Amino acid sequence: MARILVQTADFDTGAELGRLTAGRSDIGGIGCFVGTVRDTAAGRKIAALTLEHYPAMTERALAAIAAEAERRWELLGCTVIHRVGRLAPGANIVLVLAASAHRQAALEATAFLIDWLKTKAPFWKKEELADGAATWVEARETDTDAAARWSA
Amino acid sequence: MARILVQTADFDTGAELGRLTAGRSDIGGIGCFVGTVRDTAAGRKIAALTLEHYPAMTERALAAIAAEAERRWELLGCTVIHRVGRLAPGANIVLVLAASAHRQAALEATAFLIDWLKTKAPFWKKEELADGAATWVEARETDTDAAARWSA
Amino acid sequence: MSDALPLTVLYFAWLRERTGVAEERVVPPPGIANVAALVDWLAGRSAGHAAAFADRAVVRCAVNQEFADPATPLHAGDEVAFFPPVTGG
Amino acid sequence: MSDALPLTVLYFAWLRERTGVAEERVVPPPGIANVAALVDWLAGRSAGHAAAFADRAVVRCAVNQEFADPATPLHAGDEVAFFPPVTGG
Repeated sequence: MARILVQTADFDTGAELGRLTAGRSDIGGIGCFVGTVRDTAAGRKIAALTLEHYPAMTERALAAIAAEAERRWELLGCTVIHRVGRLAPGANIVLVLAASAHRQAALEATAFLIDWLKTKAPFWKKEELADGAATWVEARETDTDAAARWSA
Repeated sequence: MARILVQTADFDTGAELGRLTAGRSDIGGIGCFVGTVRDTAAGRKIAALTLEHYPAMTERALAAIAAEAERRWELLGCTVIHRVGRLAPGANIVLVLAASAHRQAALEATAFLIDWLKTKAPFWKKEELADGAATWVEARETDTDAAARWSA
Repeated sequence: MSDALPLTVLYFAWLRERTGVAEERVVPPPGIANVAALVDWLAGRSAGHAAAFADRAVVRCAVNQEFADPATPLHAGDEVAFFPPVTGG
Repeated sequence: MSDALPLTVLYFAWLRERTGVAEERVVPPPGIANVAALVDWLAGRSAGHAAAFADRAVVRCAVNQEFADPATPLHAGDEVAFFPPVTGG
Protein backbone atom coordinates (compact mmCIF):
# COMPACT_ATOMS: atom_id res chain seq x y z
CA MET A 1 0.00 0.00 0.00
CA ALA A 2 2.93 2.29 0.67
CA ARG A 3 4.41 4.32 -2.19
CA ILE A 4 8.18 3.62 -2.22
CA LEU A 5 10.55 5.29 -4.66
CA VAL A 6 14.32 5.44 -5.00
CA GLN A 7 15.35 7.94 -7.64
CA THR A 8 18.00 10.42 -8.76
CA ALA A 9 15.35 13.03 -9.65
CA ASP A 10 14.04 15.53 -7.12
CA PHE A 11 10.60 15.02 -5.59
CA ASP A 12 7.72 17.47 -5.23
CA THR A 13 6.44 17.33 -1.66
CA GLY A 14 3.26 19.27 -2.45
CA ALA A 15 2.44 16.94 -5.33
CA GLU A 16 3.14 13.87 -3.18
CA LEU A 17 0.85 15.20 -0.43
CA GLY A 18 -1.83 15.80 -3.04
CA ARG A 19 -1.41 12.28 -4.39
CA LEU A 20 -1.70 10.77 -0.90
CA THR A 21 -4.87 12.66 0.02
CA ALA A 22 -6.62 13.07 -3.36
CA GLY A 23 -10.32 12.29 -3.20
CA ARG A 24 -10.17 11.18 0.43
CA SER A 25 -11.99 12.56 3.41
CA ASP A 26 -11.17 9.87 5.98
CA ILE A 27 -7.75 11.36 6.75
CA GLY A 28 -7.42 13.58 9.83
CA GLY A 29 -3.71 14.31 9.70
CA ILE A 30 -0.61 13.85 7.59
CA GLY A 31 2.85 13.80 9.12
CA CYS A 32 5.75 14.69 6.88
CA PHE A 33 9.53 14.84 7.07
CA VAL A 34 11.84 16.23 4.41
CA GLY A 35 15.57 15.67 4.80
CA THR A 36 17.86 18.10 2.98
CA VAL A 37 21.61 18.43 2.30
CA ARG A 38 23.29 20.74 4.81
CA ASP A 39 26.25 22.82 3.67
CA THR A 40 28.34 22.03 6.75
CA ALA A 41 29.23 18.89 8.67
CA ALA A 42 31.31 18.95 11.85
CA GLY A 43 32.28 22.54 11.01
CA ARG A 44 33.59 21.73 7.52
CA LYS A 45 32.06 23.21 4.36
CA ILE A 46 30.37 20.59 2.17
CA ALA A 47 30.48 20.97 -1.63
CA ALA A 48 28.21 18.01 -2.34
CA LEU A 49 26.86 14.76 -0.97
CA THR A 50 26.82 11.53 -2.98
CA LEU A 51 24.34 8.85 -2.02
CA GLU A 52 25.17 5.27 -2.95
CA HIS A 53 22.77 2.40 -2.36
CA TYR A 54 22.29 -1.35 -2.86
CA PRO A 55 19.61 -1.40 -5.56
CA ALA A 56 18.47 -5.01 -5.18
CA MET A 57 17.94 -4.48 -1.45
CA THR A 58 16.83 -0.85 -1.11
CA GLU A 59 13.19 -0.85 -2.15
CA ARG A 60 12.71 -4.14 -0.37
CA ALA A 61 14.15 -2.70 2.86
CA LEU A 62 12.02 0.45 2.52
CA ALA A 63 8.89 -1.63 1.85
CA ALA A 64 9.63 -3.70 4.97
CA ILE A 65 10.03 -0.52 7.05
CA ALA A 66 6.76 0.90 5.67
CA ALA A 67 4.99 -2.43 6.33
CA GLU A 68 6.22 -2.32 9.93
CA ALA A 69 4.83 1.22 10.32
CA GLU A 70 1.50 0.06 8.88
CA ARG A 71 1.49 -2.82 11.36
CA ARG A 72 2.12 -0.49 14.33
CA TRP A 73 -0.22 2.38 13.41
CA GLU A 74 -3.52 2.61 11.56
CA LEU A 75 -2.25 4.40 8.49
CA LEU A 76 -4.37 5.46 5.54
CA GLY A 77 -1.34 5.99 3.33
CA CYS A 78 2.40 6.21 3.46
CA THR A 79 5.06 7.52 1.06
CA VAL A 80 8.84 7.13 1.21
CA ILE A 81 11.02 8.66 -1.50
CA HIS A 82 14.81 8.56 -1.23
CA ARG A 83 17.16 10.19 -3.71
CA VAL A 84 20.51 8.72 -4.77
CA GLY A 85 23.43 10.20 -6.70
CA ARG A 86 25.25 13.51 -6.27
CA LEU A 87 23.29 16.22 -4.42
CA ALA A 88 24.21 19.87 -3.82
CA PRO A 89 23.70 21.66 -0.48
CA GLY A 90 20.06 22.62 -0.04
CA ALA A 91 18.83 19.71 -2.20
CA ASN A 92 16.16 17.30 -1.01
CA ILE A 93 17.38 13.85 0.08
CA VAL A 94 14.41 12.05 1.54
CA LEU A 95 10.64 12.44 1.93
CA VAL A 96 8.45 10.58 4.39
CA LEU A 97 4.66 11.00 4.53
CA ALA A 98 2.24 9.16 6.82
CA ALA A 99 -1.52 9.76 6.80
CA SER A 100 -3.94 8.61 9.46
CA ALA A 101 -7.35 9.40 10.90
CA HIS A 102 -5.53 10.70 14.00
CA ARG A 103 -2.62 13.10 14.29
CA GLN A 104 -0.70 11.14 16.94
CA ALA A 105 -0.51 8.09 14.67
CA ALA A 106 0.55 10.23 11.68
CA LEU A 107 3.28 12.01 13.65
CA GLU A 108 4.60 8.90 15.38
CA ALA A 109 4.66 6.89 12.15
CA THR A 110 6.55 9.69 10.42
CA ALA A 111 9.23 9.76 13.14
CA PHE A 112 9.40 5.96 13.14
CA LEU A 113 9.81 5.76 9.36
CA ILE A 114 12.71 8.20 9.22
CA ASP A 115 14.40 6.73 12.33
CA TRP A 116 14.24 3.18 10.99
CA LEU A 117 15.18 4.24 7.47
CA LYS A 118 18.35 5.82 8.88
CA THR A 119 19.51 2.55 10.41
CA LYS A 120 17.89 -0.18 8.29
CA ALA A 121 17.94 0.95 4.65
CA PRO A 122 21.12 0.39 2.59
CA PHE A 123 22.17 3.94 1.74
CA TRP A 124 25.62 5.43 2.26
CA LYS A 125 26.57 9.09 2.14
CA LYS A 126 29.91 10.42 0.93
CA GLU A 127 30.73 14.05 1.63
CA GLU A 128 32.79 16.08 -0.79
CA LEU A 129 34.46 18.93 1.04
CA ALA A 130 35.09 22.32 -0.54
CA ASP A 131 38.83 21.49 -0.77
CA GLY A 132 38.14 18.40 -2.88
CA ALA A 133 38.63 15.78 -0.17
CA ALA A 134 35.85 13.19 0.10
CA THR A 135 34.93 11.06 3.10
CA TRP A 136 32.25 8.51 3.86
CA VAL A 137 29.86 9.72 6.54
CA GLU A 138 30.07 7.60 9.68
CA ALA A 139 26.93 6.24 11.23
CA ARG A 140 25.88 8.23 14.28
CA GLU A 141 25.13 6.59 17.58
CA THR A 142 22.25 9.01 18.05
CA ASP A 143 20.62 7.49 14.97
CA THR A 144 20.93 4.01 16.45
CA ASP A 145 19.51 5.32 19.72
CA ALA A 146 16.64 7.02 17.88
CA ALA A 147 15.79 3.77 16.08
CA ALA A 148 16.16 1.74 19.28
CA ARG A 149 13.41 3.67 21.10
CA TRP A 150 10.87 2.06 18.74
CA SER A 151 11.90 -1.44 19.84
CA ALA A 152 10.41 -1.05 23.31
CA MET B 1 10.76 34.85 13.11
CA ALA B 2 7.88 32.41 12.79
CA ARG B 3 5.36 32.85 9.98
CA ILE B 4 1.89 32.86 11.57
CA LEU B 5 -1.31 33.12 9.55
CA VAL B 6 -5.00 32.76 10.36
CA GLN B 7 -7.08 32.77 7.21
CA THR B 8 -10.23 31.51 5.54
CA ALA B 9 -8.33 30.67 2.33
CA ASP B 10 -6.67 27.30 1.76
CA PHE B 11 -2.88 27.04 2.08
CA ASP B 12 -0.36 25.45 -0.30
CA THR B 13 1.93 23.17 1.70
CA GLY B 14 4.45 22.83 -1.13
CA ALA B 15 4.68 26.59 -1.57
CA GLU B 16 5.05 27.09 2.20
CA LEU B 17 7.85 24.52 2.32
CA GLY B 18 9.55 26.31 -0.57
CA ARG B 19 9.19 29.64 1.19
CA LEU B 20 10.70 28.26 4.40
CA THR B 21 13.73 26.72 2.70
CA ALA B 22 14.31 29.05 -0.28
CA GLY B 23 17.97 29.95 -0.75
CA ARG B 24 19.04 28.12 2.41
CA SER B 25 21.50 25.29 2.80
CA ASP B 26 21.83 25.22 6.59
CA ILE B 27 18.64 23.19 7.04
CA GLY B 28 18.97 19.43 7.54
CA GLY B 29 15.32 18.54 8.06
CA ILE B 30 11.83 19.95 7.95
CA GLY B 31 9.02 18.46 10.00
CA CYS B 32 5.49 19.06 8.82
CA PHE B 33 1.97 18.33 9.96
CA VAL B 34 -1.20 18.94 7.96
CA GLY B 35 -4.54 18.57 9.72
CA THR B 36 -7.57 17.88 7.54
CA VAL B 37 -11.36 17.63 7.98
CA ARG B 38 -12.51 14.04 8.46
CA ASP B 39 -15.91 13.01 7.15
CA THR B 40 -16.85 11.11 10.29
CA ALA B 41 -16.71 11.80 14.01
CA ALA B 42 -17.76 9.25 16.62
CA GLY B 43 -19.38 7.23 13.84
CA ARG B 44 -21.54 10.09 12.57
CA LYS B 45 -21.23 11.50 9.06
CA ILE B 46 -19.95 15.09 9.00
CA ALA B 47 -21.25 17.50 6.33
CA ALA B 48 -18.94 20.36 7.29
CA LEU B 49 -16.82 21.79 10.07
CA THR B 50 -16.99 25.47 11.07
CA LEU B 51 -13.99 26.96 12.83
CA GLU B 52 -14.60 29.98 15.03
CA HIS B 53 -11.77 31.87 16.72
CA TYR B 54 -11.01 34.89 18.91
CA PRO B 55 -9.30 37.18 16.43
CA ALA B 56 -7.64 39.57 18.90
CA MET B 57 -6.08 36.64 20.74
CA THR B 58 -5.40 34.03 18.05
CA GLU B 59 -2.27 35.25 16.29
CA ARG B 60 -0.86 36.33 19.63
CA ALA B 61 -1.42 32.85 21.09
CA LEU B 62 0.07 31.19 18.00
CA ALA B 63 3.10 33.51 18.11
CA ALA B 64 3.61 32.64 21.80
CA ILE B 65 3.44 28.90 20.99
CA ALA B 66 5.94 29.33 18.12
CA ALA B 67 8.24 31.41 20.37
CA GLU B 68 8.14 28.62 22.95
CA ALA B 69 9.13 26.07 20.27
CA GLU B 70 11.99 28.33 19.18
CA ARG B 71 13.12 28.58 22.80
CA ARG B 72 13.12 24.77 23.24
CA TRP B 73 14.68 23.73 19.91
CA GLU B 74 17.21 25.32 17.58
CA LEU B 75 14.87 26.09 14.73
CA LEU B 76 15.84 27.71 11.46
CA GLY B 77 12.25 28.52 10.59
CA CYS B 78 8.71 27.80 11.64
CA THR B 79 5.32 28.24 9.97
CA VAL B 80 1.84 27.92 11.48
CA ILE B 81 -1.24 28.47 9.32
CA HIS B 82 -4.73 27.87 10.70
CA ARG B 83 -7.90 28.18 8.67
CA VAL B 84 -11.20 29.51 10.03
CA GLY B 85 -14.73 29.47 8.64
CA ARG B 86 -16.74 26.63 7.10
CA LEU B 87 -14.69 23.71 5.76
CA ALA B 88 -15.84 20.65 3.84
CA PRO B 89 -14.60 17.09 4.53
CA GLY B 90 -11.14 16.60 3.05
CA ALA B 91 -10.25 20.29 3.38
CA ASN B 92 -7.05 21.48 5.05
CA ILE B 93 -7.45 22.93 8.56
CA VAL B 94 -3.95 23.55 9.87
CA LEU B 95 -0.34 23.50 8.70
CA VAL B 96 2.72 23.33 10.94
CA LEU B 97 6.28 23.42 9.60
CA ALA B 98 9.50 23.39 11.64
CA ALA B 99 12.97 23.48 10.07
CA SER B 100 16.21 22.69 11.87
CA ALA B 101 19.77 21.55 11.19
CA HIS B 102 18.80 18.23 12.81
CA ARG B 103 15.83 15.98 12.17
CA GLN B 104 15.08 15.23 15.81
CA ALA B 105 14.59 18.92 16.59
CA ALA B 106 12.43 19.41 13.48
CA LEU B 107 10.20 16.42 14.31
CA GLU B 108 9.87 17.18 18.01
CA ALA B 109 9.12 20.86 17.38
CA THR B 110 6.43 19.89 14.84
CA ALA B 111 4.71 17.58 17.34
CA PHE B 112 5.04 20.20 20.09
CA LEU B 113 3.54 22.95 17.94
CA ILE B 114 0.44 20.97 16.99
CA ASP B 115 -0.03 19.58 20.53
CA TRP B 116 0.18 23.01 22.13
CA LEU B 117 -1.92 24.64 19.43
CA LYS B 118 -4.69 22.13 20.14
CA THR B 119 -4.90 23.16 23.80
CA LYS B 120 -3.66 26.77 23.90
CA ALA B 121 -4.93 28.56 20.78
CA PRO B 122 -8.49 29.98 20.83
CA PHE B 123 -10.20 28.00 18.07
CA TRP B 124 -13.49 26.14 18.37
CA LYS B 125 -14.89 23.56 15.98
CA LYS B 126 -18.56 23.07 15.27
CA GLU B 127 -19.61 19.95 13.39
CA GLU B 128 -22.55 19.99 11.02
CA LEU B 129 -23.95 16.52 10.67
CA ALA B 130 -25.47 15.20 7.44
CA ASP B 131 -28.97 15.47 9.01
CA GLY B 132 -28.52 19.20 9.64
CA ALA B 133 -27.83 19.02 13.37
CA ALA B 134 -24.81 20.98 14.55
CA THR B 135 -22.76 20.42 17.70
CA TRP B 136 -19.67 22.00 19.20
CA VAL B 137 -16.75 19.58 19.34
CA GLU B 138 -15.76 18.79 22.91
CA ALA B 139 -12.13 19.07 23.93
CA ARG B 140 -10.47 15.66 24.14
CA GLU B 141 -8.54 14.55 27.18
CA THR B 142 -5.99 12.92 24.90
CA ASP B 143 -5.20 16.39 23.51
CA THR B 144 -4.60 17.70 27.02
CA ASP B 145 -2.43 14.66 27.75
CA ALA B 146 -0.49 15.17 24.52
CA ALA B 147 0.17 18.81 25.43
CA ALA B 148 1.05 17.92 29.02
CA ARG B 149 3.93 15.65 28.00
CA TRP B 150 5.82 18.77 26.86
CA SER B 151 5.64 20.29 30.35
CA ALA B 152 8.05 17.78 31.84
CA MET C 1 -14.64 48.36 48.38
CA SER C 2 -13.44 48.77 44.78
CA ASP C 3 -14.93 51.15 42.26
CA ALA C 4 -17.21 50.09 39.40
CA LEU C 5 -15.27 48.63 36.43
CA PRO C 6 -16.33 49.30 32.86
CA LEU C 7 -15.47 46.06 31.02
CA THR C 8 -15.82 44.57 27.55
CA VAL C 9 -17.07 40.98 27.72
CA LEU C 10 -16.81 38.57 24.78
CA TYR C 11 -18.46 35.16 24.34
CA PHE C 12 -17.39 32.43 21.93
CA ALA C 13 -18.79 29.13 20.64
CA TRP C 14 -21.70 27.81 22.72
CA LEU C 15 -21.30 30.56 25.32
CA ARG C 16 -22.07 33.06 22.53
CA GLU C 17 -25.05 30.95 21.44
CA ARG C 18 -26.45 30.55 24.97
CA THR C 19 -26.05 34.19 26.01
CA GLY C 20 -27.18 35.35 22.56
CA VAL C 21 -24.41 37.93 22.75
CA ALA C 22 -21.00 38.06 21.03
CA GLU C 23 -19.78 41.18 22.81
CA GLU C 24 -21.20 43.46 25.49
CA ARG C 25 -19.93 46.44 27.45
CA VAL C 26 -20.85 46.16 31.10
CA VAL C 27 -20.29 48.15 34.26
CA PRO C 28 -20.61 45.67 37.14
CA PRO C 29 -21.43 47.09 40.59
CA PRO C 30 -18.55 47.88 42.96
CA GLY C 31 -16.99 44.79 44.54
CA ILE C 32 -16.64 42.75 41.33
CA ALA C 33 -12.86 42.52 41.53
CA ASN C 34 -11.97 39.24 39.84
CA VAL C 35 -13.14 36.77 37.19
CA ALA C 36 -15.08 34.55 39.63
CA ALA C 37 -17.08 37.52 40.93
CA LEU C 38 -17.74 38.74 37.40
CA VAL C 39 -19.09 35.32 36.39
CA ASP C 40 -21.46 35.30 39.39
CA TRP C 41 -22.74 38.71 38.37
CA LEU C 42 -22.96 37.96 34.61
CA ALA C 43 -24.92 34.75 35.30
CA GLY C 44 -27.73 36.90 36.71
CA ARG C 45 -28.10 39.10 33.64
CA SER C 46 -30.46 36.80 31.71
CA ALA C 47 -31.69 33.22 31.48
CA GLY C 48 -29.25 32.81 28.58
CA HIS C 49 -26.34 34.01 30.70
CA ALA C 50 -27.40 31.65 33.49
CA ALA C 51 -27.43 28.75 31.00
CA ALA C 52 -24.02 29.73 29.63
CA PHE C 53 -22.44 29.72 33.08
CA ALA C 54 -24.42 26.77 34.47
CA ASP C 55 -21.38 24.45 34.44
CA ARG C 56 -18.43 26.65 35.27
CA ALA C 57 -15.98 23.73 35.14
CA VAL C 58 -16.21 23.78 31.34
CA VAL C 59 -15.91 27.56 30.93
CA ARG C 60 -12.49 29.03 30.14
CA CYS C 61 -11.55 32.69 30.38
CA ALA C 62 -9.04 35.15 28.95
CA VAL C 63 -8.38 38.65 30.27
CA ASN C 64 -6.86 41.02 27.72
CA GLN C 65 -6.22 38.06 25.38
CA GLU C 66 -4.26 36.04 27.96
CA PHE C 67 -5.65 32.89 29.59
CA ALA C 68 -6.96 33.71 33.06
CA ASP C 69 -8.49 31.86 36.01
CA PRO C 70 -11.24 32.62 38.55
CA ALA C 71 -8.79 34.51 40.80
CA THR C 72 -7.44 36.78 38.05
CA PRO C 73 -8.06 40.41 39.14
CA LEU C 74 -9.96 42.79 36.86
CA HIS C 75 -9.26 46.43 36.07
CA ALA C 76 -11.23 49.16 34.33
CA GLY C 77 -11.19 48.74 30.57
CA ASP C 78 -10.24 45.05 30.59
CA GLU C 79 -11.41 42.79 27.77
CA VAL C 80 -12.76 39.58 29.35
CA ALA C 81 -13.57 36.62 27.10
CA PHE C 82 -15.46 33.43 28.00
CA PHE C 83 -15.33 30.27 25.92
CA PRO C 84 -15.29 26.45 26.11
CA PRO C 85 -12.01 24.50 26.13
CA VAL C 86 -10.34 25.10 22.77
CA THR C 87 -10.66 22.52 19.97
CA GLY C 88 -8.55 23.85 17.10
CA GLY C 89 -5.80 22.14 15.15
CA MET D 1 32.66 -31.05 5.34
CA SER D 2 30.44 -28.97 3.08
CA ASP D 3 30.84 -28.67 -0.66
CA ALA D 4 32.30 -25.62 -2.41
CA LEU D 5 29.78 -22.75 -2.70
CA PRO D 6 29.63 -20.53 -5.75
CA LEU D 7 28.67 -17.08 -4.39
CA THR D 8 28.16 -13.54 -5.66
CA VAL D 9 29.88 -11.02 -3.38
CA LEU D 10 29.06 -7.28 -3.47
CA TYR D 11 30.91 -4.42 -1.81
CA PHE D 12 29.54 -0.95 -1.10
CA ALA D 13 30.92 2.45 -0.01
CA TRP D 14 34.46 2.24 1.37
CA LEU D 15 34.50 -1.55 1.20
CA ARG D 16 34.09 -1.21 -2.58
CA GLU D 17 36.83 1.41 -2.67
CA ARG D 18 39.28 -0.64 -0.55
CA THR D 19 38.73 -3.95 -2.35
CA GLY D 20 38.62 -2.17 -5.70
CA VAL D 21 35.72 -4.45 -6.59
CA ALA D 22 31.96 -3.75 -6.74
CA GLU D 23 30.94 -7.34 -7.47
CA GLU D 24 32.78 -10.65 -7.79
CA ARG D 25 31.80 -14.26 -8.28
CA VAL D 26 33.78 -16.54 -6.02
CA VAL D 27 33.94 -20.25 -5.26
CA PRO D 28 35.41 -20.53 -1.77
CA PRO D 29 37.05 -23.85 -0.83
CA PRO D 30 34.94 -26.45 0.99
CA GLY D 31 34.34 -25.63 4.68
CA ILE D 32 33.30 -21.99 4.19
CA ALA D 33 29.82 -22.44 5.59
CA ASN D 34 28.92 -19.09 7.11
CA VAL D 35 29.54 -15.34 6.83
CA ALA D 36 32.40 -15.27 9.37
CA ALA D 37 34.30 -18.00 7.50
CA LEU D 38 33.68 -16.25 4.18
CA VAL D 39 35.12 -12.98 5.56
CA ASP D 40 38.26 -14.82 6.77
CA TRP D 41 38.72 -16.28 3.32
CA LEU D 42 37.91 -13.08 1.38
CA ALA D 43 40.38 -11.07 3.52
CA GLY D 44 43.17 -13.22 2.06
CA ARG D 45 42.32 -12.50 -1.57
CA SER D 46 44.27 -9.22 -1.87
CA ALA D 47 45.83 -6.43 0.16
CA GLY D 48 42.71 -4.39 -0.67
CA HIS D 49 40.42 -7.10 0.68
CA ALA D 50 42.58 -7.32 3.82
CA ALA D 51 42.23 -3.53 4.29
CA ALA D 52 38.47 -3.68 3.73
CA PHE D 53 38.02 -6.34 6.42
CA ALA D 54 40.71 -5.02 8.81
CA ASP D 55 38.12 -3.79 11.33
CA ARG D 56 35.28 -6.29 11.18
CA ALA D 57 33.34 -4.48 13.92
CA VAL D 58 32.42 -1.79 11.38
CA VAL D 59 31.48 -4.15 8.54
CA ARG D 60 27.84 -5.05 8.02
CA CYS D 61 26.53 -7.88 5.84
CA ALA D 62 23.40 -8.87 3.96
CA VAL D 63 22.71 -12.33 2.51
CA ASN D 64 20.19 -12.36 -0.34
CA GLN D 65 19.27 -8.73 0.48
CA GLU D 66 18.46 -9.42 4.13
CA PHE D 67 20.66 -8.21 6.99
CA ALA D 68 22.86 -11.07 8.22
CA ASP D 69 25.44 -11.68 10.96
CA PRO D 70 28.70 -13.67 11.20
CA ALA D 71 26.83 -16.88 12.04
CA THR D 72 24.42 -16.67 9.08
CA PRO D 73 24.85 -19.87 7.00
CA LEU D 74 25.65 -19.67 3.29
CA HIS D 75 24.28 -21.72 0.42
CA ALA D 76 25.27 -22.13 -3.21
CA GLY D 77 24.14 -19.16 -5.29
CA ASP D 78 23.74 -16.74 -2.38
CA GLU D 79 24.30 -13.03 -2.93
CA VAL D 80 26.47 -11.77 -0.06
CA ALA D 81 26.94 -8.00 0.36
CA PHE D 82 29.42 -6.20 2.63
CA PHE D 83 29.09 -2.54 3.57
CA PRO D 84 29.60 -0.05 6.41
CA PRO D 85 26.77 0.87 8.81
CA VAL D 86 24.11 2.62 6.75
CA THR D 87 23.90 6.43 6.68
CA GLY D 88 20.89 7.32 4.54
CA GLY D 89 17.93 9.53 5.36
